[in-house]
Amino acid sequence: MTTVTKKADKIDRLAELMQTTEVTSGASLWREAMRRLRASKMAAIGAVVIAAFVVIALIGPWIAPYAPTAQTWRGDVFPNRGEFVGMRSGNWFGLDHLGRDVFSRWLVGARQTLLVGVVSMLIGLVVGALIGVCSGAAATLGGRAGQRVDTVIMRFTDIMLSLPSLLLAVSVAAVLGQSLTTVMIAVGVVQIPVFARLLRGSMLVQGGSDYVLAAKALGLRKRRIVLTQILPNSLSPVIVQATLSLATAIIEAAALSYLGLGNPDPAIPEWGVMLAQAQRFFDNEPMMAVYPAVGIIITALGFTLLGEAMREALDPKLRG
Amino acid sequence: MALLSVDELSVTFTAKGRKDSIAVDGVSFDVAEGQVVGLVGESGCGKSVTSLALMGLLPAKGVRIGGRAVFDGQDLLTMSPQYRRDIRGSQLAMIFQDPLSSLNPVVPIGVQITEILERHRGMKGEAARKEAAHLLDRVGIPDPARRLKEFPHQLSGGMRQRALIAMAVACAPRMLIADEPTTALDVTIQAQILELLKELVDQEGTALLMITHDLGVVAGLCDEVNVLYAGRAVESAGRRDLFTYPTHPYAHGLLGSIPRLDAPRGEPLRPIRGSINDRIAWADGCAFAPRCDRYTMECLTGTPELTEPRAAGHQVRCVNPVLPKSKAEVSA
Amino acid sequence: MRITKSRVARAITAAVAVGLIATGCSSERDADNESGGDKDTFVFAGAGDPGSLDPALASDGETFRVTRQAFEALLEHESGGTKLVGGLAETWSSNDQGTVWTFNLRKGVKFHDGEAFNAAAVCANYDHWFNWTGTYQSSAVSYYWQTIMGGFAKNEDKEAPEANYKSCTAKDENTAVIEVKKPSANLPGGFSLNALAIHSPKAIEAYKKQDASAKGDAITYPKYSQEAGTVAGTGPYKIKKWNKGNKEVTLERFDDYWGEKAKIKNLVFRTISDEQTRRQALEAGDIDGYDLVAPADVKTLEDKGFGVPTRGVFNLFYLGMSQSANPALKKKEVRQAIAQAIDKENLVKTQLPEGGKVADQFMPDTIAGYSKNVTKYPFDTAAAKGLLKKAGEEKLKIEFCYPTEVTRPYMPAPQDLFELMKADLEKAGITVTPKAMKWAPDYLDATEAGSCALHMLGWTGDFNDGYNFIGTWFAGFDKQWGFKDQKVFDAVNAGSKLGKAEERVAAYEKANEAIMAYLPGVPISSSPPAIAFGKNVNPPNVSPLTQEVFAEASFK
Amino acid sequence: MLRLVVRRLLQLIPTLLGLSVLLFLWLDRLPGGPASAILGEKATEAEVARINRALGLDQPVYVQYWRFLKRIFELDLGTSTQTGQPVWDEFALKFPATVELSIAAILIAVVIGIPLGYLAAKRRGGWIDVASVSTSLVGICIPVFFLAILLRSVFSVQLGLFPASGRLTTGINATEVTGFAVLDGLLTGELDASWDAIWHLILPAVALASIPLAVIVRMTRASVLEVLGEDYVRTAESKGLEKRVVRGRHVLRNALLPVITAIGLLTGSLLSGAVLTESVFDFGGIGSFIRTAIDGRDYPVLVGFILFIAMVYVFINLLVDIAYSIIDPRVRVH
Repeated sequence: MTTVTKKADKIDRLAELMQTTEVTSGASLWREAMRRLRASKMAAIGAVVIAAFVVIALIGPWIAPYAPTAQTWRGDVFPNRGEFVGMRSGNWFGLDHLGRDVFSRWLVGARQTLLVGVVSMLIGLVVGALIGVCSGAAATLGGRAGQRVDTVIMRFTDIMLSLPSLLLAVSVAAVLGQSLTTVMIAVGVVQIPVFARLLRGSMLVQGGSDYVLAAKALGLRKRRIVLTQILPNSLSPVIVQATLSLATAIIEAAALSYLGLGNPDPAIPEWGVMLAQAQRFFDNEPMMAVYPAVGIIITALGFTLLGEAMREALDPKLRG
Repeated sequence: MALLSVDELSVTFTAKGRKDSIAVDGVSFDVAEGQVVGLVGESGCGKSVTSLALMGLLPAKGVRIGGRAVFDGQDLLTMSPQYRRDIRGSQLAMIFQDPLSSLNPVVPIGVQITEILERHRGMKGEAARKEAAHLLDRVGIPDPARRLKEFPHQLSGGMRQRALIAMAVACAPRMLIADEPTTALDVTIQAQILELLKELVDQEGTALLMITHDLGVVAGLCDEVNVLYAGRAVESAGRRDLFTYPTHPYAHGLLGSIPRLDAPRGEPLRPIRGSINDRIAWADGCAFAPRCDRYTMECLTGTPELTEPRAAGHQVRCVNPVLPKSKAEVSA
Repeated sequence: MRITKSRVARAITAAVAVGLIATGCSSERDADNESGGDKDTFVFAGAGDPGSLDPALASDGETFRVTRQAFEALLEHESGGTKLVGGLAETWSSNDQGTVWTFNLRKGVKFHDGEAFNAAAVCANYDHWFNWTGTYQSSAVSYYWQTIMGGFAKNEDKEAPEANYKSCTAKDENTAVIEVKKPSANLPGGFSLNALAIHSPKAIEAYKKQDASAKGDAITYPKYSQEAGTVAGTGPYKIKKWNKGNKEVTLERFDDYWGEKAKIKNLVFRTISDEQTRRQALEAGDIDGYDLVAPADVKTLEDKGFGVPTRGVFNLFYLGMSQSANPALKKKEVRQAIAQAIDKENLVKTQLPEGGKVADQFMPDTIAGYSKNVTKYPFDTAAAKGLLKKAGEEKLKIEFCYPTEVTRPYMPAPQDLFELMKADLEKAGITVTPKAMKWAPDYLDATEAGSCALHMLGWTGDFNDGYNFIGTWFAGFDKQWGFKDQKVFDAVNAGSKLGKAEERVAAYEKANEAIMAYLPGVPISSSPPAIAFGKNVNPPNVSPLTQEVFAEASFK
Repeated sequence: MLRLVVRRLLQLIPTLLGLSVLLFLWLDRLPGGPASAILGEKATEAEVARINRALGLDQPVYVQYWRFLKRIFELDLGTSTQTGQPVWDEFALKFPATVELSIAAILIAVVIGIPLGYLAAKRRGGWIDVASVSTSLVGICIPVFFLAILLRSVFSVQLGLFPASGRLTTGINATEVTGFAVLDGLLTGELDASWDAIWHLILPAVALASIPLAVIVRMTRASVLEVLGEDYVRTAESKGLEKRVVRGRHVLRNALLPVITAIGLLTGSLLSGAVLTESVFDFGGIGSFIRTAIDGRDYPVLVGFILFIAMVYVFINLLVDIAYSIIDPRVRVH
């Protein structure tokens, strides 16, 4: 009886002691990544910025004091004499060259900007991913012919990449004529090769990995291998890229507007368009350009920060 | 008087947001001129960290080092970085585990050797090149002149390791630290490399600290052996003593877990159960206790002391060591 | 300021690259900068590259701005005005039908290449143009010849207009007679076009050896028109160098000029396409003047002490209506409603350059033929609503096209103008669907084809003849407007049949009244394109036709 | 080496063919034509029709394509419909400006970016790291044209330190040899001219450099971090080498490999940037030219340009590979 109790509390004591030393084995890559992500300041800042932006984008139109198109103070500004109205009570960001309330336009513009960013990113992502998957799959499982296909596709994505993205966008816009959708498509198209290459790349890596070989050895059907094995494991870099693309999309859109290819409809102000229009009066009324510019920069920064943080978190090499 | 005497060396990794993890927890041992000392233990027991600590190659940030390591009258752990740079490679050299990754892929072998000669022996140009060639020749690399111009990826595994050794001995150091020098190589090469090391030690009277998990290597090479477990020496003794009378249950287990020809047929191998991860902190008791089939309540009360239950100079850190039956009966 | 500038500049630059070069040039730099007084190079920035050095091949202002300094036509406009005066011809006359034009030429005029100017030279030019073949017959190349004189001796394209030019004869050394088949409203104004300026006969011979057409599938301008050397006129400056890389045409004073010699030795025309950049270049002292000043900058520049003389107005900005694109526009009430809905005053007051005027007919008031008693359609939103109700179009929904990425002399910032008008129309209860298009070709194609219900366009006159305005729109059925109204067409063409310019004036006034009675579209404003000059410049007389003669300019 | 070059050039041919087909399909979709672009307000349908006939644009695409191919084999890219000059001449005229600008930008980016990236990695988490990383992030996020406008109005208008436009002060005597203003000056000994050119280059180059700089800083940082963890660096340390040697020979030399590739891939983004900076500073390079070409439906120029870019791209990657094989022996052997 004594021996029993002895043995028992021996075990208990042992167990208890073993709790104290941490067991450092078997934390999965994802869990590790998430831990690192939560630790990183970059990610935190990025997330906050994005959150703020999204909130503004969502509620902006409702809290905007005036209609973005109302030329309420049309008589007060004289662009042809370089006379503007800066900050004043009621018009916190002043008036634009058509006597509209810049603050209201800025609030409403946030939503448009977000919209442009997200949609064009999605265009790039979806199309790019499709291409990427095709050639990735072809390369990993398609055998000789597959690799042919793959090289052809990649050659063209190469060329697309080599073309100045902006000119690509401009020429797309030239074909489609001016509209909001044009901007989205033009910007999206530029992203396509990026996603395609990326996804293909990581699929090739995965394709070479042991578990895929194993799956092949087990004689799984190719489609299943791609869908169930390779793809899920290739996604993380794509997610990172998507975040980063949101930033580039917003900037590219601004550039397009500067080149006069922005969304033409004045009813829906968009930061890029606002900036492009305001820069004409930069020396008379710089602030008019600064508000949208700052909006763009901060937002883009937010997405970039988060994206970079995610990349670092997922890439053990960059750990230190 | 020992050339290197390590005393209560401890290394703790401190990452913010995580618990400190103790890699080396008070290791002590001496190495005398011309002596070969082994640090043995399964991976994760802190032997490599010990070597890096001695070389001063641990990152400055996130690491806490305690204890002393006196090399030739100087404490390696506290000496000035510049002075350390001076003796590194010249008096105290190291051979690393994986020869491929340990050589710079984009720099010719020759340069990687001559740079040491330039640094420590003030040799230049042709002279340095000659010496380098001679070194390669000495470690048994054929056609050294050609090899000098080649890049690591152009050499075979064995040759790479030889090249590394050539670098280590380039300045005839007084002490060599070899960290698993053979694990990356296949058996026949292993033997050659070990042979080479032995020669060097014998010829130059160089002290050698041999870090390995391979008892075979130890048996073949070492005079003194320290068995490490979870960052502490659990048993240290002369080679012969250790192999004939392994006294700490862990050491006993280690030896028990390698097949022996002289064992009676049909007798099973006795592997140690569990892994190094199931352990408790030395502070609380014997870290090995969880895997030990001899442990008692006493094992769980504070760090066991080093004792010499069997013979002078044969130190064991265990409250109930493995002793020959006869004595056991006596004590009982 | 300049001194400090060059010193800091030196400091900065020295930091960036090899110091020894720095000293070498920065001293040079001081030389240009500080000695503004004896500066002998005048740099003027235009918005686009010239197309050729031969005005006969050109149809755009940027080209003429350059060639006008080197080439002169038989007739010219008075400096800073729109009145026709003698150019290379001291006096001129025509028969009553206006088919035979006699020019008494100026004596003692020399071409840049030393040739003497005489009647033979004049005819050499006109015959050369008349006998053009191949690509030269494309209207992209010989636009103005074709508008003024019709087609060629042998038209190669059946669609080319039939020739109106008959002959040119040198009655004597100094008398040239040019005959045309039918009277034309484009005469005598046409004789003043720089496109029909007189070149040295020697040069003409050289031209003939070269052809415009080239292999490949585009019009290649002949070599002579692309590099200085061959072309030779009689103007106060001669063209010295065309550096296409730096987008600069350099001209040099012509010392044997018959009239008053140019005051500044070298004249350089540079291309700076972006209007901000043009202004900043002037402010930074890169250039001594530039054209097409953004309205917003006029006051800013004046305040900083730059010279911004105001030109007389000679263009027209209008809101076009294509009745074919939206049948509602066939109703006069609707057209009138639109006309009254728009607050022209505000546009002129806030958007258009200083000196802009509200227009009440399709012709600026600087042109003979402008009528004081046309029907007026004052701004009145309420009235507009009423008219729409009357027409049963309260729910009028209409497409409004506007161009992007363009500024025209009459239309500084199209999108702004559009947004203001849109707001006005919406106040009157009209739903506007905006349609933005690239100026060229999308917008131009669309408006021409009459597929834009509402659109903004304008016109800058070539010379002082009413027909040059109203004739371009209302001489007959035109898809852009998409209406047939014989009354209007006849009224407009009445004038053009008359040989003598003076006689036409009355006819044009009638025409204007007829047009505004019908109201095919809404004339909005006439505004002068602003032009700016450096602080140390005595600018030339600015011209409503943007025909500045830089020989008049000088440094203070 | 030679084989590599030849192989690449051969690869180019099918690419270009495929590309040109796509191009023509694309051009076919482009609404409007050069005609009205040429004529402006003055265009009438009849005129437009006549010009299109003159340009052979009335024929079906495949005919045009065939003619195009034939010309290509004579290395003739046709004639610009905007300027009426051979496309080659136009390129010869405009490219130097852009190349000069891009090189300047890349230089700035490399000279500042690599050391900065290295420091950032060395002092990971230190203020240099934070500062350089965050500035480089901002560098990516600020719209190039806005940056350019800022620079211009601050440095040339407010402070009057730099010229606001162009490549050379007008009236400065500069003889043209290569078209590269800076180089010409040096060749002809007109040092003040090339000085003047540099002076004009600085602002646009800085504006254009913002993105490459950011990319290079972050690339360098990342790959230095990676290399610092490598065994061979530890080995080098264990040999007691001086810091200088360890840094140069063992860290940087390995760390720069990916950076070089990155620089190669920057060509595209550089040209995009060029379109914007050139139009802000009126630098008269290919970027702004191509933009007007698209607006003006200048087909020959567009086709020529895209083919040209494809070649440039291949060429640059060739350079990258060569550079690679010089630095990295592992590439050299196979």
